Amino acid sequence: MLGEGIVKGLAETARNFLGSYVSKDRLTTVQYPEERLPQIEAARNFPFLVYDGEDWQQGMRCVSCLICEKECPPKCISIEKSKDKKLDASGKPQFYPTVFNIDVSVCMSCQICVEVCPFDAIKMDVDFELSTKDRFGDLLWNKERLSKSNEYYREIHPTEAAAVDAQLAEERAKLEAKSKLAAEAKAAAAATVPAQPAVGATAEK
Amino acid sequence: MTIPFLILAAPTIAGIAAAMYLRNLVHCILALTLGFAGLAALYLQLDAQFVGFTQILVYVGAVAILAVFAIMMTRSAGPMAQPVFSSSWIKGGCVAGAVFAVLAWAIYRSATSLKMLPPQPEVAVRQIGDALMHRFVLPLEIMGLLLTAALIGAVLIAMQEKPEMQ
Amino acid sequence: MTPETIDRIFIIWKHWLLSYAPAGVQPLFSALLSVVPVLAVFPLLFAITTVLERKGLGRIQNRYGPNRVGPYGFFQPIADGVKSLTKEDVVPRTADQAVHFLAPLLLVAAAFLAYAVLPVGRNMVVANLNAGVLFFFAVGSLVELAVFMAGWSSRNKYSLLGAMRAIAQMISYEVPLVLASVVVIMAAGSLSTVTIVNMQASYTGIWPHWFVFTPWGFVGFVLFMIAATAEANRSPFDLPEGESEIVAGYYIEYSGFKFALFFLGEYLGMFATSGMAITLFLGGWAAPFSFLTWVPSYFWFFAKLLVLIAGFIWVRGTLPRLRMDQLMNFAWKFMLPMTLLNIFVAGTWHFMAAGSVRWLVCAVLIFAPSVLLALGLEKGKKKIAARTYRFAE
Amino acid sequence: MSATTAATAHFTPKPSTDGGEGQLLEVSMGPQHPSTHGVFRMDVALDGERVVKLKPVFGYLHRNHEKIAETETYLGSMPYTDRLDYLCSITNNWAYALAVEKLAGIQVPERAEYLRVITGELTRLQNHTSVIGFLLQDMGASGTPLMYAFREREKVLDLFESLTGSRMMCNYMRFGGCRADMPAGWLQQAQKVVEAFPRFLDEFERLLSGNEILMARTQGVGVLSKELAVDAGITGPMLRGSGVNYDIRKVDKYGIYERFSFKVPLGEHGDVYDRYMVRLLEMRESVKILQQAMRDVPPGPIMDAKTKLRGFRPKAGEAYGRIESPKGELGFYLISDGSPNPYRYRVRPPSLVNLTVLEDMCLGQNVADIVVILGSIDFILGEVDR
Repeated sequence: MLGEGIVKGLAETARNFLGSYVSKDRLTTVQYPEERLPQIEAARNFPFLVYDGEDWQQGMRCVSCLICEKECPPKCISIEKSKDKKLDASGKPQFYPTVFNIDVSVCMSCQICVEVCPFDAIKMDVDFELSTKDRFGDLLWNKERLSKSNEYYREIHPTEAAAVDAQLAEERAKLEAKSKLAAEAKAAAAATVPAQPAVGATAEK
Repeated sequence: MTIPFLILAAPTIAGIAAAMYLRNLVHCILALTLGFAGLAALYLQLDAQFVGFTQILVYVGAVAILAVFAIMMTRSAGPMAQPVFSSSWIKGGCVAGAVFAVLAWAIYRSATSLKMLPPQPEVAVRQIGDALMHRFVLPLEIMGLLLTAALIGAVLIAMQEKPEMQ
Repeated sequence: MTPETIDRIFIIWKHWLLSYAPAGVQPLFSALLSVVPVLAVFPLLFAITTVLERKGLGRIQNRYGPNRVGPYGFFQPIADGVKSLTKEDVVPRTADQAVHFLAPLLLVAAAFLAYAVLPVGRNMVVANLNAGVLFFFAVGSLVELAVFMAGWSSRNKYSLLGAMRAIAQMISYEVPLVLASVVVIMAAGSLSTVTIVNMQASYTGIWPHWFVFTPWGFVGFVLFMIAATAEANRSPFDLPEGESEIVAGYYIEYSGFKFALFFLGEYLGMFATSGMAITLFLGGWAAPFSFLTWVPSYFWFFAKLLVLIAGFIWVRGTLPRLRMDQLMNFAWKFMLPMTLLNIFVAGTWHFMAAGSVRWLVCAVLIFAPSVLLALGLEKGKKKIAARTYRFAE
Repeated sequence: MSATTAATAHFTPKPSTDGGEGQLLEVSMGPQHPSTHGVFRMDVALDGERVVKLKPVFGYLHRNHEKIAETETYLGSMPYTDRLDYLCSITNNWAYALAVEKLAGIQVPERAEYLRVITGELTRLQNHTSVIGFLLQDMGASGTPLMYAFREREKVLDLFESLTGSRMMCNYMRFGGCRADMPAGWLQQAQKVVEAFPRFLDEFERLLSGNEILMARTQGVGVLSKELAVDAGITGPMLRGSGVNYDIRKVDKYGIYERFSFKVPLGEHGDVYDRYMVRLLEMRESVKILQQAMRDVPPGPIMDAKTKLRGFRPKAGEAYGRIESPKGELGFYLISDGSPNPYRYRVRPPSLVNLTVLEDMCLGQNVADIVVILGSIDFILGEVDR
């Protein structure tokens, strides 16, 4: 019968019209600036550099190995490696980036820099409100702006951060054991064999 | 010759004149429509509501639209290349003058003969219907038959395209 | 104040204002006092309708709709108005400037003219014309001209296509529109809208004598509303605009305030045809039950109008658009025969004695052919049917 | 000339070239047109409203994808594949991962295979919902079906976000597995979405499948014959809508698809309605696959332990990996010369191949049918232009 399907469709829209007043399941809109969806843990939007401790310059994990710069598909990372070494959070002398810039407008949030980083120094942030009125200056983020504390990392990605912290702690413990062993060996061998450099131990992972 | 009549007659004449002299065909038709509308207003001024509204419905709503449609479908709507005055304008003028003379004579004659009649009461639609159904039923039927024949003819002309399409 | 006074309040005000005018200009002043409210009320209704439509469509689509300007977003039309007034008025260089300028004006003027014969309340009509219904359809045909002017003068192919579609559609649906209202004119024996409403404003018990409560009246009303939807270019007959096909149709090259005028004209046309449907079939300003007659008559008119508008919104939120040839088929192969048949049924009703037999005969007379016609449409050259599908393992 | 549309050019109707009586109106639909699904242009010649010539013009979105991939590492191309068909990034990832795995001979762990099937079929669900929504939008249904479709699609996208971190650019697969395991509670959430999905399909069918206007608009419109479909290399729901039983999930049985029981819906007439219905029915089958996969998903690792992420160098050779993406056969052809970058990288995009029959389907139809046919092809310009 002509019109049957039309009537059925009208009934369906009427049901949705009324349903949108009673059922939250139907009216899924979130009034964005006032309301927000709960933050999803796995969300990724833009990388940041993790630092341990209080001081971002002191605790920066990045050792300027340039792997992320090389692996970044759209090549949005630019790093300049330092000439000298500086003590990191665990008290080892390391290279550090004198310049670490990421271009927000080029980055495609693919997370490959995070995956390839051997030092767990770069992670993905969940903050998505990055828009700015300054087209050029504000979209190129420097080292200072990129740095965020490990506490912040634990806050936004608790599960992932716990795993990373555990792994780092394990590595550190291994390292300490190794250096203790080495120190003992050194003591035993009375400085005949030089101790293994610490950097190599971490990079082997 | 009252002032309202002049106010209504001026755009009517102007519209019809523009329909003749404008170069763009679509402009001509729009001007002609103005003329039709002015004519309808004149009918209304004479208290002939039914005729006035029918004038708008048929001439503005149908005839003008039909002409417009024909132009839209058949030719580019740009201005014509020929001059406005055709080469045989004298002949045309003669024909127009003759028609005008006949009409003027007829109107003059009827005007003198009708002058004596008392003013007619407003004609109700019901009366028109009655007249059509009783006194003028034969002409009405003949018109209906003619239009039906025209309709069938139009359908037949339109039908011929079909085998080509498939 | 008694209910009668409230019902007559606008007329009382008019007379009161009129008493201050000098005798010489009284007719002019009286006309002005009748016209100005129409020019004020219906654009206001347009503003309200745009919000209602967007919010209604939003709810149908499980969204909120506009809710940022003012309480519940009800000041949205003000924001829209400011926006359209401050926008640049772009006229294409190749456009026919004069015609391009005149088209929206003509459209709105024609739409407003139609309100002259709509009785919005008891004794509330701008002009009680003897041939009111005819006047309504006559000025309605002016809209086509405006649409053509807009489409042609823009010098854009989409707008030309849109204008061709619009004119073809309006001409085709004007025929069933007029024929559907003929049954009422037959029953009322008058072309005057006031007389038609007065005939419906009586009651048997609590039930009103609206024409929609007869077989021919009901079918006529449905057919009239379908044709009115097409006349107003509303979904599912919104081909002249055809957003997804010809972008915006005949007003593609209009911007700013002229675009707003088109919008206004379109909605005014919709209100006018709805108002005519109310006048012809739904008893105009008459109350739906005899015990509700104390409510002012104009309230009932606008209440009915809003109900019909809601129906338009509902249909728009549900149905996809027809195609041009299907639209034409529907007009000429279903609407036209049905309206003609309806006239025949109305005549039969007129000559049969009142009672259930008359009801039965007329219902059968109208129902059986409509099913046949619908089947003819469905089983035409291209059969339309639900299908079953096979599955491969 | 107005900037709003390109249609103002060549205003004067040209004389017909096909010897017919009428005059042709040349309309340039697009690149800015509401229904071209991106920047796509069609040079259409109309006789009245009938289409007599249609020339698709594309390339507006060309971004050198294949050449860029040759300068990237194998891993670096993975996020770029997301952007091919941006509605279904996961299946793009899958096809690319499959090609690389073939090239390097990598085994994928069991759990990762299940994850791939689950995410891949979820992708199919969300792609088909949005395609049907867009199709009806093009038909002029003023957004209602599209909004219902998007309401359901959001639920799938929420799942994607909590699994992969992004709603659309998932970048989820890696050579030898998947990037992230299911977080706690994800499987239950996904099961809930999948269980509720048939209810949405029912609602959708009540809303429009039986609608006379929809049937009139789609039945017998844009007919694609079986022979032409096969000759033109059409794949996916379009091919099955024309009645050819060809589904790479059944033909290749890639991944672990031979473990699931599901059927392949086939059309008969090859018109728009068949393509629409085939997609609806395919979603129901996808729900079946998802239910089986979610029931059986085993514990275990999600990445092949032997595959390195960094410094990935497959041995010299070539490989072609293909899957049944929601749009059709999506294939990646790779040649390796042993270096970290592919020597040659080529995409076989279903959108482009399916688009090639556009003119054949549109000729003789109405101008309003063009957008409906276009909508029923289901193409994404990101994949067509690459």
